[in-house]
Amino acid sequence: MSRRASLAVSLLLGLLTLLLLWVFAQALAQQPGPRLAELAATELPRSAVSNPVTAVLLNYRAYDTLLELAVLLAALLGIWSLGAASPGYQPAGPALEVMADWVVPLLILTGGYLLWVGAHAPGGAFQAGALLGAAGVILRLAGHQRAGLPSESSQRLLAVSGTAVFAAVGLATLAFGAGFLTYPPDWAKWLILLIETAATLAIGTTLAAAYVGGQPPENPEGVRSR
Amino acid sequence: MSLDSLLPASILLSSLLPGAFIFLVPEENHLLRGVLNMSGALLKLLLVGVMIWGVFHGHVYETRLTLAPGLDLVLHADALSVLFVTLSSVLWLVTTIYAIGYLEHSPNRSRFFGFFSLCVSATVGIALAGNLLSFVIFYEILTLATYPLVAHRGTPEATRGARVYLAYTMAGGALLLVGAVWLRALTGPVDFVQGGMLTGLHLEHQGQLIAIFLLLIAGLGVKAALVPLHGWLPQSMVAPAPVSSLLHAVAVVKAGAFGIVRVVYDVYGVQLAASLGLLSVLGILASGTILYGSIKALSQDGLKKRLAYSTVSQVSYIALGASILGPVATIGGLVHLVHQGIMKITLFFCAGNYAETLGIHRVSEMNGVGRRMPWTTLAFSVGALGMIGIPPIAGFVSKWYLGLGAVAAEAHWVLLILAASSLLNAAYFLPILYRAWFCPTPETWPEEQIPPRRLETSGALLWPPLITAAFCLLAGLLAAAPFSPLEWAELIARREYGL
Amino acid sequence: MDSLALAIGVPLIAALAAAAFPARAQALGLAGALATTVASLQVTALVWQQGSLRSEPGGWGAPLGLALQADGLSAALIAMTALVALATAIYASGYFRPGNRPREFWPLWLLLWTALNGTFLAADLFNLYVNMELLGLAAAALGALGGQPAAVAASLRYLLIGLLGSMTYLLGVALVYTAYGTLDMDLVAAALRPGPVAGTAMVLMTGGLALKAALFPLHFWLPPAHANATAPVSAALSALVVKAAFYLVLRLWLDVFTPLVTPAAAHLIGLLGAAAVVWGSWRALRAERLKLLAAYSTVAQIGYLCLFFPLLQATPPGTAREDLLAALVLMALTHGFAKSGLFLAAGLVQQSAGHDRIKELGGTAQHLPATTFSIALAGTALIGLPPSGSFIGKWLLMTSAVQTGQWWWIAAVMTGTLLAAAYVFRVLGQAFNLEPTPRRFLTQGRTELPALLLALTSVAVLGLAARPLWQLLQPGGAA
Amino acid sequence: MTAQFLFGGAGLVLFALGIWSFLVHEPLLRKLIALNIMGSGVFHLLIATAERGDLPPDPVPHALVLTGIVVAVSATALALALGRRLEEEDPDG
Repeated sequence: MSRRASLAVSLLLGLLTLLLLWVFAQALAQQPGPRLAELAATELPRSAVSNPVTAVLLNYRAYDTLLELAVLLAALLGIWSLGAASPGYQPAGPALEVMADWVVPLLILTGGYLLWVGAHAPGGAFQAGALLGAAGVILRLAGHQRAGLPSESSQRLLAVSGTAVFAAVGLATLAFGAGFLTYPPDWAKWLILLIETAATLAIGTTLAAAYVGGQPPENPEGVRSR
Repeated sequence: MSLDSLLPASILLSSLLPGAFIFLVPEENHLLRGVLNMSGALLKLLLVGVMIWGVFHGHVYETRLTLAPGLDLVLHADALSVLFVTLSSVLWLVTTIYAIGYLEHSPNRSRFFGFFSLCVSATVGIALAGNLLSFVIFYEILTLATYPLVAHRGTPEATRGARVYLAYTMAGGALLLVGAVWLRALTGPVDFVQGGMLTGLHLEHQGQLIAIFLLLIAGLGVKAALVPLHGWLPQSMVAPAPVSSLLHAVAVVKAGAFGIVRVVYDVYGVQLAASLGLLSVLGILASGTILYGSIKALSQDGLKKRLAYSTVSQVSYIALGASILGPVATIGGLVHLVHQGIMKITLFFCAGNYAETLGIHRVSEMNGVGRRMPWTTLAFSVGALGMIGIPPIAGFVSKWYLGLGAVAAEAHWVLLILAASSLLNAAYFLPILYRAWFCPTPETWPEEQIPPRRLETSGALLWPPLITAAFCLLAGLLAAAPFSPLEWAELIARREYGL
Repeated sequence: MDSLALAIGVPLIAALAAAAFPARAQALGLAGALATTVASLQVTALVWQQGSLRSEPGGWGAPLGLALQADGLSAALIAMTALVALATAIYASGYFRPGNRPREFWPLWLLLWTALNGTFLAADLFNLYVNMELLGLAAAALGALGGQPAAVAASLRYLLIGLLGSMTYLLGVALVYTAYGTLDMDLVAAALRPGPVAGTAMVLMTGGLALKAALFPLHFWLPPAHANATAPVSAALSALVVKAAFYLVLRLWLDVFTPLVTPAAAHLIGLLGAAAVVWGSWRALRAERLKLLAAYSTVAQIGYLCLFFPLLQATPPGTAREDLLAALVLMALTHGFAKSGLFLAAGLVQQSAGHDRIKELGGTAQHLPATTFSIALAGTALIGLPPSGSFIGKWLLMTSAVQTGQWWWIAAVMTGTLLAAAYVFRVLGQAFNLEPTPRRFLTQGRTELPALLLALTSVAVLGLAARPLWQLLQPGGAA
Repeated sequence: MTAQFLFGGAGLVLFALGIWSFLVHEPLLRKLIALNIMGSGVFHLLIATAERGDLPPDPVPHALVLTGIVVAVSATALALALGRRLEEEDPDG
């Protein structure tokens, strides 16, 4: 892009920013009241979790989250469709190996904690899954070709599991007459935990596999025996 | 749904369905293709016979299919549609026989006959269309179905001719569509009504009505080859002879001329069109075309080209008849719809025979061909003399009524046009006849393909022109007989003018 | 049973199955396609009976929860998606050579279908964003499936542009939530006050969607993406994915931002549409490759749909407006069937000839009569000649243009029609040549037949039997 | 109110900067970062909207942002994979 064009773009975007700021001020001034906050708080006891964000994610707007897991899966399938992963990096030096040996279990443990705590405090499947994914990234950086993940067929099952459990719960509630993704009150807590667990595994697997960046190698070299 | 409402659709389907199946027939299976072709043609003729009888006795046949609220596809049989349907069905049968003979060893026959049947179906649809929307639909389908026939040979000239044909007809179709939509938006559904659909009420939109009329005539004028919209016709002569015959005698140019008749009589109504001053516009266009076509025909050496310009000229007699106010001229124009068809198809069959049998494509190669191919040349002579207007051949009847109508309407200039045109007709047809009958036979023919045996050429090629030549004679000799084209044209005129 | 949830759940489960068991991806995929078709057509049938459907996944209801909603418009598009996607799936099962591609194709294909149904059924502005991202990612991944650099590059560009559109759309959604405190379309529509906030949100959301719908002049990414993908994917991208974005623009303008749709705004969309018709058709005429031609023709066809906006705006509610809306849907459906048929046929031509350069296709056109026939039928519908559905659509469009005094749109329609005739017959002219006569009409039924049936639907079915569409679109249902 | 405006306004500035960078810069990586910055801007705006002073914040925008982040990560990952595939094909381009 030429200098003059980029200057023009800058100018236009400056004006756009001013306009947007003014509009945002107007929007705030419209005072729509508490928006959905009060409603979300009042319904919280019926949502089977006490963390309102988790209630929104896995109960009020669970269908959004189901689709979001599908987005994640689509990205992974797209990455795999592009062919084999590149070989990655040199095997790690001893210092990194030792660090990985310490950090990875810690990440997994923290992930498990975040998953459990998500029901009543900030945390949940996404945070937990992100930590698992990070563990995978560290393993890959440390020279593990498959980022610590099992074979491709198992990876597929793991990556699919989050969406699959979620969708299966939804269809099951539908089959029992409660409506799609409408949890029976007695079961809600356990169903949400089940979904979150599967989602954590799937998100962790998907993030790590996406970091590998292609179809995982069949017999990866550099797999360290543990 | 009664049987009466099924009849128009059945007539359409009697060629449409065989046509669709013919596409699927394996190339080698001549028998199946022939059976499909002939059974469709015969069945259609039978159904048309029923329809003639019924319409004569005042039956109403109408098939109606609602495409969208307020948009109906209507097939409706009135006297005018029966005239055109009959012409198409009879000539389709004859041309099918001719085409089977003509294309005996050529490639892509399943494709050819498939589109051939579609083409006839579209023509029948045009004839039976009960409102302007249906007319436009079949008019456009006709364009689509004829394009592959013009391009059929696949040579560079053929595809070029087809391209020119398409460019003209698509542009014409667009004009027609705009005119039809405009009229629809102005007045609501445009049904064809004897005596005219528009009434005095619509005169408040006088300016728009004139503009719409011009759009419609321009759109129809492309297919009817009104000068200056005729450029495609000589170009499309590259098509195989059966296609030329059908395009010139029945399908394309006739569809345009028939559309002009419909618009003048059944949409605007001839009185309203006259009061808007539109008939004189049409009359001038038609006269100009008649003279221009004839003059161009004089200088053509290619036999089919000469016939093509002759078509340009002759088809405008129909528009001329429509442009003169009064029932007698109407009769002249309408009867020419049939007469021009049977005469011109005869001429094209014969031209095809000369080309197939002896390789003759030019007038200058026709010396003495009358002695080698007497029957073909006899048929050719009947057609040519009819075109000039020699009694008792059909063409004379048309010109006689056009002349009488002009006198009745006190449009004396039309007589001049008729006289000039007849002289020009004579000037470009008589030399051909002279060469064929009286000039000495050359040593060799350009490319003799069929040796003389019992018949001068193969039977499938010889019988069709003889049959149509006989029609030309009979239509003139028995013009006063019941169910003759003339009688039927009088019936139409009576109904159009409410006499 | 909640048919709306099933129309999304069934393809999703099928996609997961095909992803989990790659060895059986094709069988699972085909079975899933069949089941999804049944589930989708059930939605259409129920809308036909009841006029509209609504269900609330999670059972919370708006505004706290989410809702799925179907009316005649969405039901019509879902039915089209089902039939086009089913035919394309059958085609794909015969088109891909064994190897890696089938197992990658099927799960993504079914995810794409999930997202399409989800988009047509969504009643929540943020849920639409997630659906569109699923659609965009699945489409980009499918587009790159061939692996040729041109396809990968085009898909990457498509993905980035799609993301730009989504982000812009999402900013509009955020403004809407800030100002009105709800995301449900009906509730937003009820709360909406014309003013700078609503106007900016509308511009942002429309702009983002216009980018995804390839509305002129934001169409530049479409031709390479659609022309370089494998045939079944091109068919879905052109026939369905672009339609989904267009559907959302229509939905927002008709149902959410109704008070903001001024004559000027509608005319702007109309003007862009007219430019798209002329420019897209012109570029299609100049295209040297068959699939590029088809892709540019999509740009033009989206333009036709945009021409309806100023007319809808100028027509007061009533029969005339319902007719116009039905004509719009009819044109969209006709294009969906015709364009998918055309791309599938073009894929066969490409596979048989090894290329798709129009000037050198003579032998192939002659060699594959059924495929050439499909191209001819699809071309008829793209030109808008009778008896195709788009002829009726154009007829009603032009009638309305005369009646509302906006006759200038007729000029755009006729220019587009003539240019379309020119580019379609430039291809068809190749079929007439001196190559040997083909022995049979149909040579490979599994791939040729779906293309032929799609093209035939756009011409014969939508042109002659489109009346049920009017009944489907009636507010109270047909029955 | 002021804090809300400042936080959300910063988001809008980020959004505009993202568009700017997307339009002006050619390399894939910069375009992707630009898109992510645009996304962050929108998320900022949503978080600002959630703020309610002393009351607990509105959880809905928070959840939307979480969903948005995962979607953005997925898209970025796919885009990077596509980009790398292109680089492998044509190391110079």
